[in-house]
Amino acid sequence: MDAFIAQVLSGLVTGGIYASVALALVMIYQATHLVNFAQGELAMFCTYLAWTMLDAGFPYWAAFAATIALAFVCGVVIERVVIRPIGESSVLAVVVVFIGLLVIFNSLAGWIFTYTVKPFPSPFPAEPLFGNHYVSSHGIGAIGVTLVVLALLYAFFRFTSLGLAMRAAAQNPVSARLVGIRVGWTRALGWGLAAAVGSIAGMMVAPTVYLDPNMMAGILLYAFAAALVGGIDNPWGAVAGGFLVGVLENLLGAYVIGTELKLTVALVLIVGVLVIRPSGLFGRVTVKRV
Amino acid sequence: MKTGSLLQATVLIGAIALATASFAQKKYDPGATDTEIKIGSIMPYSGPASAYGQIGKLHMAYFQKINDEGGINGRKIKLLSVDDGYSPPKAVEMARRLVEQDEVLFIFQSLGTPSNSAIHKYMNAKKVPHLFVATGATKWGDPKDFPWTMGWQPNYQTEGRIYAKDILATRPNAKIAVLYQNDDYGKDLLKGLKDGLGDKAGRLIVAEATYEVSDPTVDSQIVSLKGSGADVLINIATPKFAALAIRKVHDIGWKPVHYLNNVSASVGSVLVPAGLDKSVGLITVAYQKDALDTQWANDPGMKEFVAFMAKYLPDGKLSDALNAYGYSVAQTLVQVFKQCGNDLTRANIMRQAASLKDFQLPLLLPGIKINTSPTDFYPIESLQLQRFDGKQWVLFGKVIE
Amino acid sequence: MAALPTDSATARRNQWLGLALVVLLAAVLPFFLSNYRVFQLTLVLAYAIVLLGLNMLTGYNGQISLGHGAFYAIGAYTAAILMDKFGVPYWLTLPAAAAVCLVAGFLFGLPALRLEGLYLALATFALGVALPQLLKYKHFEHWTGGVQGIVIIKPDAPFGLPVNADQWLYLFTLGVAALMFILGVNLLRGRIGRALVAIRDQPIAAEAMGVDISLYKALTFGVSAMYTGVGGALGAIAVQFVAPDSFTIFLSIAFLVGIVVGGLASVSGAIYGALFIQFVPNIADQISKAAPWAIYGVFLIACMFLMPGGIAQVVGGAWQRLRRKPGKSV
Amino acid sequence: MSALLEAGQLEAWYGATQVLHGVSFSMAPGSIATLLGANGAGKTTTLRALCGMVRTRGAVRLDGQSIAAMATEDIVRLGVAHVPDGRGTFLDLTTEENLRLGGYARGNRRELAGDIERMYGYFPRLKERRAQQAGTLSGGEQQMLAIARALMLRPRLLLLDEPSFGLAPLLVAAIFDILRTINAREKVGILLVEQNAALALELADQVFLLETGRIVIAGAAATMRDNDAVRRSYLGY
Repeated sequence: MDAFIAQVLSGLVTGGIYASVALALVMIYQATHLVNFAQGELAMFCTYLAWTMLDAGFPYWAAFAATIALAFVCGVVIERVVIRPIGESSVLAVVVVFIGLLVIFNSLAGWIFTYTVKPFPSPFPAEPLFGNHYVSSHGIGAIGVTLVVLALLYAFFRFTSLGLAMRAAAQNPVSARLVGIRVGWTRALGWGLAAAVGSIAGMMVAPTVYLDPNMMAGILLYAFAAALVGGIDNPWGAVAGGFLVGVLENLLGAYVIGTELKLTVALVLIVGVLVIRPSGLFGRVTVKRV
Repeated sequence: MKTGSLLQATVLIGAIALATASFAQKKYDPGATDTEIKIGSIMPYSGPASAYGQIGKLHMAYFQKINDEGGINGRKIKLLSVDDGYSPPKAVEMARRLVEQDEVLFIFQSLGTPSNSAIHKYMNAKKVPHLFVATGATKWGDPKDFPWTMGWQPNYQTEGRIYAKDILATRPNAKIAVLYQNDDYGKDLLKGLKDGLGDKAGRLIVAEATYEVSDPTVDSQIVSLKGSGADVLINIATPKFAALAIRKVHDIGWKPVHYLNNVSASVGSVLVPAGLDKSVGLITVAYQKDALDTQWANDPGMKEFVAFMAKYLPDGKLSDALNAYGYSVAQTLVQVFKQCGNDLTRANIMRQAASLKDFQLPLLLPGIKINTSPTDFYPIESLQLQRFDGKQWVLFGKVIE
Repeated sequence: MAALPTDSATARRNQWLGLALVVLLAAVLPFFLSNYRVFQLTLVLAYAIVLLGLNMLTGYNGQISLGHGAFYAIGAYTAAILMDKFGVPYWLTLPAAAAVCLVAGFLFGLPALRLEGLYLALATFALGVALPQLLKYKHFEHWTGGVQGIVIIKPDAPFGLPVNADQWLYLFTLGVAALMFILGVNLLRGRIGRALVAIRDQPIAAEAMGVDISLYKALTFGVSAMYTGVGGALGAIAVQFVAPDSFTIFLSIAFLVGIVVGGLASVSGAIYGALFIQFVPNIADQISKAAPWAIYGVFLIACMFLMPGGIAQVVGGAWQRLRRKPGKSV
Repeated sequence: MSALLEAGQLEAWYGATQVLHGVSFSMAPGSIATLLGANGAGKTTTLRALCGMVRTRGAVRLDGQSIAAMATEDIVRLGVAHVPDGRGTFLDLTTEENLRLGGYARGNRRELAGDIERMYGYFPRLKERRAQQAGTLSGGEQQMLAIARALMLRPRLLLLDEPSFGLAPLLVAAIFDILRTINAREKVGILLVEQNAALALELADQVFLLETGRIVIAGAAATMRDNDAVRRSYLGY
């Protein structure tokens, strides 16, 4: 029983990691209706920026805030310089550009910061909360941060006109222009916000998995799966999906099929869920009238 | 030290004798001329294993140093190091390019078991030396079937057997849990361990768990292994995962006897990230000095290495154990060249590589020597156990052959 | 896009003549190149077959696959296991690989029917990630050789032909590629090709016109996988080695890059794309050892900037202009 | 006083194909004008060209200010609301969110709630459907929503592309009634593209007849109803 609880809790912690990256994917999807494969690498790169600042002696929260700001700018610049000129010519052309960005960020990080894993500090106490042996304080803190980001994102999309405009622009850019939305800017803004959310995820993930250029490679797949299982148009769903995938994967690996095939089986289950519920567990089913 | 220098002198004399003997007749195969020796190397500069590309960068820096000092017997070393992205098909393509198009004398330190497996047969069919491959798989020391292929580092199975021997000697009733990477390297080391435990393996090993390099953490595996009630943990993981495992073992309050494989014995890239306090008591085998280990701070060999790094590879980190590794391999190759003298044929390269006798290197642990023979294609076979005391590795026991 | 089908029979005959000329040129090439180059071109041909197959699915039918490396691996392993364990001659492994992949693709395509866009991308991505793990799973190890993979023997030229093994394999691959391309072109230019495009662009209208969308989509998946499997088998024979590490997700991504850079929904694009994925990484490596991927990434983005429609579109445009210059009426 | 809208030698292209070959007309403030023409004559393109949705050349003035080279969203922000063909509804958003978006460009939050209530006053059906996804509304409801969304801008000029398309005659009549009310009450100029010429002529003050990208006849609606050519081609009697 003790081991079972430990598996579930450690699954929740890894699930929190998937959830935080999934939120960045939801953000960019809401703003552009695309899934950015380079999102994880961008977050990784921003985390290196944070590491550089911390290494230079910045206080943690100053570096934290500065990284978010830098990530935002970085996202906006990428959209303006790289994505916009490709424009709406073809989704696959944009996907190829994403792949290009992915390898560029990965390679640059390795080149500049080397591939040696680096410890990344946590803002939370080193001692586990309440002396438990299951979860570190950072694990709990990171989940808390993810939930805060989730609440902010939800409020942003639900209650602000800008959030509404962003969703509208992603769904139907032509109509969005016709109600006066500057679609170019909502997209750039979406990129900026997604990068900012991603950088928070990066800074929360790095203390758990260590900072290295391949930090996000495995996580992105799970985050992608979590976002789709939960429903990519729904931040709550994405976070729930993250936790679900994290716990499911642990329990399958520990009790059902062993560790060798846990990724495979987890993915088969996820695809199975999508076949039965194509919009995800918590996604909105879109009704179309012809 | 006395015997050491005596041996070195003997080797030197031997080398000079060989050199003078062959001065009369210069013999070359493709890639070698009076002024240059052209060799090739295949490294994963891109792709999932690009961390190892550092070895290739070190080689280039080291041969630069050799060339700056006048080369070997007046010949400069030209290293063509190419990228295969850790992909076997690309490795085949690159090997063919190096051998057929660039006409290198041989291929040196191609990296990774899958890539080397892919070119193993080709190199031997072409009779081109496939020298000091950068992988610890056991199959590289098979002079009967593959006379043109030779490894360098202690192979994984040997390492596994040493852990087995130590466990049997110190804890005959151990309950062993194994964490290993689900690939050739993990399985090879595990096989060595099981072979070493012999018929007791089935009884002593109570739990096994694998991880994939795409896994974010190994938390779940460690929790499962702890749940098996094991009191010994064999940690067969690459640096990042080894560090994750060390930290998790400590954090969940598990206190097994923890054997850490040599691949991840680096203080800088594993124990520091894991936390030095959490690493106390780890046991590993070693053959090389660790650059961040304070006990070697005044060691002449280490100082030489540090000076080399500062001059030729200033952006390389001492904490990256791959640098020290690449340095020692490059030095071994230079020794082979010295022994070859002016007979730079492929056959002679293999002959000389297979006649390294008690050769010592500045970064190898005291007492560890390189020995090869026409029937022994494993250059380094001796290792020593060491335990981490919270600050540095402390050697214990004897050098194990 | 693909060269438009011309209406007159003469033009069509000229096209076939042109194609024959290209094949002929390609066939004499190995006698002027080093064996190493011949080997590289053999891989290009194998990739070209794969890209044509992927293009049917993604370019013509609009179903995105991020996991075609899996079918490539299945084809490669089918060939390797048949040759290594059962002593089947290499040329017989191709139909086997084709059949296995056709069935595998069709079966995967059935549930994937319910998935669109991103969801299909995830499902195929998952396939691409999971397959290498299945290959090394301990209960399949007996067949697949586990992590160590399988080494296979390079075939020699038959009937005492005066060509070496590399040249022969190239010529053999060229023959297979030509056959696959002819089949593919006929398929895509006919009723089936039109149906595929209709499903991509106007699914509802296509259904109303009586196109059985489900069947077509699943079949396209199967045929696409079949092409990929044949390419994989040829690639394995050329490389003489298969291992799980040969078929990582990067291979699948390279294929997708290949069809987009080469030109979506274009037959000739498959060849340009194959040349790109074979040679551009080597160029990147020559430029920088420190960060070859960064260079590769820059190449990718630059391609999409300069040729958002792919190389085939640019070449096609240039060709049209050249033909118009002499003032001949077409 | 200058015209509300003035187009001078307006040309437009889709890719390399020229669709408008010099369209010129002008509309008085607060008036209703209608563009008639056969399919493919360039009616929809004219509306698109007016608000910068296609590549154009020529002059467009709104209350004397040139808007020819402006981006669509900037033209909208000057008070030009456009209900495009296909209605341009945001299908995944709710009815109320669609309305909120209609007032987005005005940026005045305080007036927004009041305006939404005013729209519910014109179209009570929308109030019942306020929290429903717009994609689930019936065709007529979606058309009401599209018009209401456009009115949320408090426009000077409303461009309407076939508001009667696919709707039952009763519903069409109701919608046209509302358009007339809005025009009278809010002083909004309306430029209407309509298949149903009889209905359009009844509503409009001015008529422009478009043929292959050019205006061939322009005049007051009352006189047009008696024009033989118009009657034969568009009214069918």
